[in-house]
Amino acid sequence: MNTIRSAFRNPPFLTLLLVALVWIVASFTLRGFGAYGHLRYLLELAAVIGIAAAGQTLVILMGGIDLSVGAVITVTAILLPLFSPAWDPTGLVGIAVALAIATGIGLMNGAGAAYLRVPPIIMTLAMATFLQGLLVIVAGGSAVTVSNPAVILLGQARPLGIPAGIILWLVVSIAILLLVHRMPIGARFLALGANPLAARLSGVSVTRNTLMVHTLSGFFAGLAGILVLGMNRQGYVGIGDPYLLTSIAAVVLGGTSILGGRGTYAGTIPGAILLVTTTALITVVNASPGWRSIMFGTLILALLLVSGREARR
Amino acid sequence: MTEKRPLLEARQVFRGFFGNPVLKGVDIALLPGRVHALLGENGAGKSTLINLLSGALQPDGGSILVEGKSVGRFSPADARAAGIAVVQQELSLTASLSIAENVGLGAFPRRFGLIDYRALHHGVRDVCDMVGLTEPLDMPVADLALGRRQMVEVAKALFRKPRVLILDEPTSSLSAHEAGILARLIETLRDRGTALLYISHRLNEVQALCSHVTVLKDGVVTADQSLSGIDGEGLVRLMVGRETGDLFPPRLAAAPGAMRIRVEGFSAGVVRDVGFCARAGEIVGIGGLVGQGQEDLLLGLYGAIPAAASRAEVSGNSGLPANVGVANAAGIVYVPADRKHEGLVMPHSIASNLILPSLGRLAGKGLRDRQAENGLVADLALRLKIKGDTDRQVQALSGGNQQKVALAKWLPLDPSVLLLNDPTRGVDIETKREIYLMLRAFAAEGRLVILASSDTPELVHLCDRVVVLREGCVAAVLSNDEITEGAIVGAAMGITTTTQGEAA
Amino acid sequence: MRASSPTRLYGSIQLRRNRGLAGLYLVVAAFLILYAMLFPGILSIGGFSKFTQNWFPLALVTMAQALLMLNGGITLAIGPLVSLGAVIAATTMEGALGVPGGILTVALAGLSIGAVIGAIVTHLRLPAIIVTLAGSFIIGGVALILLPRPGGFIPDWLSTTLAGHTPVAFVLLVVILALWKAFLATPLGLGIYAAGDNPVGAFRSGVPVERVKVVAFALSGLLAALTGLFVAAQTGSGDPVIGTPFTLNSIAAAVLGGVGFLGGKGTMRGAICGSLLLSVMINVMFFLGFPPVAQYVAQGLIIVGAVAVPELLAQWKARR
Amino acid sequence: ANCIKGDRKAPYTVGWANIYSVPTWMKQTEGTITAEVEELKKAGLVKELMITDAQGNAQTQIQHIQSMIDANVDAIVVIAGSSNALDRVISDACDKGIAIVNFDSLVNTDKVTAKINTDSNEWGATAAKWMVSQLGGKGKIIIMNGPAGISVSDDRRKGAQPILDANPGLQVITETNTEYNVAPAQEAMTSLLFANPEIDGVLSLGGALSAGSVLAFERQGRDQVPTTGENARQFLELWKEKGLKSWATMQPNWLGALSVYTAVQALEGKDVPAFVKVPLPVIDESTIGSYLARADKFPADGYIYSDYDKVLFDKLLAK
Ligand SMILES: Nc1ncnc2c1ncn2[C@@H]1O[C@H](COP(=O)(O)OP(=O)(O)OP(=O)(O)O)[C@@H](O)[C@H]1O
Ligand SMILES: Nc1ncnc2c1ncn2[C@@H]1O[C@H](COP(=O)(O)OP(=O)(O)OP(=O)(O)O)[C@@H](O)[C@H]1O
Ligand SMILES: [Mg+2]
Ligand SMILES: [Mg+2]
Repeated sequence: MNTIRSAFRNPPFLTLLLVALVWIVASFTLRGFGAYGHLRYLLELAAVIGIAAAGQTLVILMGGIDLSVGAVITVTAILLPLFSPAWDPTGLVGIAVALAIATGIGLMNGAGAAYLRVPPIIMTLAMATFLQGLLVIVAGGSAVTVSNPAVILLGQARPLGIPAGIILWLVVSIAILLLVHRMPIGARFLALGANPLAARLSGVSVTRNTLMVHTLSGFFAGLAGILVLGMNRQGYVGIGDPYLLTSIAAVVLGGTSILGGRGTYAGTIPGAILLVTTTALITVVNASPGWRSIMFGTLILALLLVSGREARR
Repeated sequence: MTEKRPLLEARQVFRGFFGNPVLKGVDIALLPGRVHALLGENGAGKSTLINLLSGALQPDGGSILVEGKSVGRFSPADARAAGIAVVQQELSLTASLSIAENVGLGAFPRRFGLIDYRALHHGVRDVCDMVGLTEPLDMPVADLALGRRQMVEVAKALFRKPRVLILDEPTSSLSAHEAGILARLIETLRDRGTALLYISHRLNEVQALCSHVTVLKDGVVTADQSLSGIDGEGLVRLMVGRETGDLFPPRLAAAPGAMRIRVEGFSAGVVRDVGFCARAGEIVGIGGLVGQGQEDLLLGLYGAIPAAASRAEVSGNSGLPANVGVANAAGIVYVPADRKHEGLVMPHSIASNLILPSLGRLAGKGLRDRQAENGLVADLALRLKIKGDTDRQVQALSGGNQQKVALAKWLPLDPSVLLLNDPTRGVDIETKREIYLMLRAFAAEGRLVILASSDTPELVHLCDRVVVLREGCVAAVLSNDEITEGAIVGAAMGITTTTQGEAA
Repeated sequence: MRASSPTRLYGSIQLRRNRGLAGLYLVVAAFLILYAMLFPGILSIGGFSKFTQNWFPLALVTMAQALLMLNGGITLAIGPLVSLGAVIAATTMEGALGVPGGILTVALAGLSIGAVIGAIVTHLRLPAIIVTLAGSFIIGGVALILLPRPGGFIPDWLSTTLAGHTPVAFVLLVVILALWKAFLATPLGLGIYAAGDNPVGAFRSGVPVERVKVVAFALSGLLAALTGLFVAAQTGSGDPVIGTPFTLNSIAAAVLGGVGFLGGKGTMRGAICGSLLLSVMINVMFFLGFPPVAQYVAQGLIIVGAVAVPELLAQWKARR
Repeated sequence: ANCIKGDRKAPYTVGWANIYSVPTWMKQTEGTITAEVEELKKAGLVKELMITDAQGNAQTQIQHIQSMIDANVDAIVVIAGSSNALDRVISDACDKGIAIVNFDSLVNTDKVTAKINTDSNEWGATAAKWMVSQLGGKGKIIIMNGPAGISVSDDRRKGAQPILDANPGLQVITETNTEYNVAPAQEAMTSLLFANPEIDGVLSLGGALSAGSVLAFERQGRDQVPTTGENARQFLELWKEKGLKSWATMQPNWLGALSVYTAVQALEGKDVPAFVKVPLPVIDESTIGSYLARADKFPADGYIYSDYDKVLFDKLLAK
């Protein structure tokens, strides 16, 4: 009895329950929704949000917020083809370079936040602005198509019928869950998020962990960028934009406190699925754009009521 | 004395949190012109009771009566209207607002709907004079040291011209001087017919000020009686419910070991050009009025704020630790005074707080070792008598138990130097005794304990040496027989000139 | 430096609030001077009017955002609220209601939407950021239904009055700031700070914390909707998506002005300065002839710099 | 011509008030503008090009145009961030005798030197007609629109409506609104594919939308259906690769070059038409080859626009 009650107080579990509920109801009422292929597709879409939100979860847990996620995704998707040399038949070099760039951007965010003491929200916002400038130079400059085999494989392959993107998300999820719950660094992030001063006086290095968390966020945004590039076979300016707010929304819908210090990636996972599901539901409803927007907002609010209560502070 | 009608009463009040009963049918009656003491160990429910009396919480059962009339739903604003004011244990100030605005908050004088700053100024000036707050009234509270903020809190209560004044551990962060001002204030108010409720873990204050006592234990009243004819020991007996030994453990012959700290020309924060040294096995006290650089001295030695020294040798390394990580690695640990903001991660569990400093040490191959961690937590809880489930949030613990957690988390590091900043602030007498015993044991094990304290008797009875700071400089270094309350307070206030400067 | 005379208390408290803003003031002043050197026309009535008109909407939404951030909240619904305000203005003024009716409708819509969002956040204890995100979709949807494509009607005289060659917008800003000061001098207004900084303490001191929060959201909604009204007047019509960029810009300006996220930290004057910096920066970069790439890079640098430089200076001072 | 007052002399300063320079279409358009300016510089007609980027914010664009007025440029070329937000500042500029040429996304006011655009209504109507003829006037179609609340997307949709009304056999199952981008279009279309087992045609009113739709069909293993579209390189390549039945038109990027050219012509005292209607170039089975042959010169996520030269410009302005 007690375990059941505590499960219902557990935001990740609640969010998961909600996803299941929405899927079951929608499958019975909407044609085509419950098809295996459709649900699999929803998961594939959720994978991009989920991976982008992996870094976002860490940053939010540590009390910050990363507004450069969208820009990093775009930059990775745009730059990857440029850095995929023809002599590399696997395409891994291009991926490595693109990930290195994304990670580097994250590191720079971290350096700004740690050394210049710029609040993460401002640092990452400024970074997003820089990257826009970079895109003005890069975009439309040269004729490049994605011929990187590894990226195409990631976007299109379905080993055992499971899209590669979902597998990648699974791997990322395990890594992040391990990091948050089974590694010392996860506990340090949480402590810093809840009370940076007390954590610092307990020997937790603010500098090192700030650098780390933003670097990770950059890395995962880059990974999401590669996946989204593979899925669309073409990068374009603006490809990452939708993932900024959705990555934050997925985190919060998963019950993680936007103020930091409390939450888990286990909630972000169903949070991401919930978001794509809602979008898909709204797409198939035949209504005017205004009404669709209203329905989307109302649904988010309703879902939030169930899953995202802020605990009394 | 004629029989007076109680101004404020609680009758058979019940209150619990998340199903745990804290108060189980408590009665208390506050009479005008009487200072009423409310005693009980940490977590007995004292603060909860006053929250009920002041409308900050609603009772689950029972009733609150003002002048004999039962009030229904009672909000803090209603309580103010009824003349009830509280000096909270947890400060209720807004850091970015000025002293004047903080004092007036919730009770502003108005003119045409606007705050009447002129009237506010007069009113606040008066109460600030009463409590000896000489800071400019436009100063943001953020700029004040903890003790001064506490005085603002008192001024804030006085500003409401209360007929009932409730003080929840008002002296826990006050210096002796400020505590004296407060004591005289309480007497004045009592003589004017105010009903006062006084909560403190410092029993000498209770004895000096109060004439009646209510003792809470496990949510029920175990004593409600006059204090006349009861001496200090009787008071302790009343509170603890049994015979107790001395508060302070007996002093052993000091056997100082190797040099652990030697600094010269040390500056950090407001501390300027200080020199002193301390050896293993010693308890070295840092005394002085509140805010004379005690904290900066400890933080500087801990690598937490920028510090410089012309010569420094700390824990076997030459030079000051560059940051907290280096300090910890050298076996130096720090327990802050403000446990809520600096000592503990309040929303996290007791267990996570306890293992935070040892996370890295316990992890094997990069992954945390849950078993080892659980073992460690259980062991620490046992050793420090931290009761209950360690998965609870640490903010649900009472002050004393929080303090134990803040101290206990360092033990797995086997520290060689403990920097303690007012470790017994707001801690009940039993826990205090436990902490004192621990400090003695630390010293006996060959560790160095540096103890900054605002509680002068603590310095007198525990320390082998006391460094008294005044305006960031060493005003006196007292050792052995020189350590008396008079000498410490005198040096702190710059009155007497004891053996000056010369580092022992 | 004791505030000895009672009449001075208010003044000296206000003076103290400038602390920590000196750096920002300097940066803003430097930019303004640079701008005046590049374009002396700013010193004429016409130039000044146009410049302040273009700054005005950002200043207003920044106030709307800062108001909530000071109270420990945040809103992502600013942009759609601006759009909705513009749309309501452009659809009502033509009808029987006329201009006064239109203005009233916009104000009421802003106030009530803000209050509803505030009530949801406060009483249901939901995180403001995501409630306002959901709210932004709903409000944006309503704007699209009311006016599916740019259009509507704003009487010419209104446009000319508010956004002609006279500094009416600046005067309005001064009036709004004065009203804000007056509001801050009420117990409820100060309650915004208190409830943002230390909600439990404020509650125990008798501040009606929940009411304060709802009022903060309502006022923020009002300001955003009025911004929409102004934008509609400035552009002579309504546009259902015109407000979108204001959401992020309002946050950027407020944070640039030193307003923190956790509530109680910062000042409205700082936030206004932040918005002024963002606005004047655009003009200065134009007159310096920056190409778009440099515009982006410079913008990023100025935003980081305005926050980092004072911080670094303070650190450097502390080490001395 | 409109707005022009006699006292401006060559070489001129031209302001290009861009609404958002980051999207590839804009980048390419800017490319045609700078190329044209280079030409005009050689001819001694232009001395400087000032470029601003409002980052998608109509309010900022107003501020930029105001600054251009303050800086007293001779001509302003502008894509409006909102179809009427700029009206007042633009008429201010016109009053100052600045040549204002507005293209692509148009303003409401007529106080401009020239407006240059293709006809969005015609865009939608022609696309719908093609769809009717492809499907023989009978079948189930999905309409893909650009973002809601934007005039261009609204106009294209409006243009299609009369044709749809005239052909009741063509049943519109559902519509979508997404950004003019591949990923959101693909996402939306995929959901619709699951919900609708029978789809006979996709009336896509934007280039990237079509590419997204084709990709969605492909990834779900559905047979491709007749799809309308634009000259987005990715779509044209998919068209060839998948052997689609398609039709495409375009909003030529050289509208930018034409606008600069028009402004300078007007400043030089030529009388330019107040509205230059650029005919929609059509890409079909017969012409797609010639477009793809030039694909290498265009960015992968860009648009392959038709050729242009001074002769074409003069012809357009002569009308
Ligand atoms: N919250 C704070 N308040 C005051 N000073 C601070 C604060 N945080 C950091 N500092 C200052 O910044 C310096 C570096 O702090 P930080 O917490 O980054 O150290 P660290 O991460 O432990 O050290 P390192 O990066 O060398 O491992 C400290 O020495 C201190 O002076
Ligand atoms: N908001 C709360 N939520 C949960 N438990 C609480 C809360 N407030 C108090 N408690 C619990 O109620 C009990 C009584 O707390 P209270 O603060 O009244 O003790 P106290 O007698 O004032 O102790 P101290 O001397 O340490 O101040 C404690 O066990 C505490 O854990
Ligand atoms: Mg450091
Ligand atoms: Mg208490």
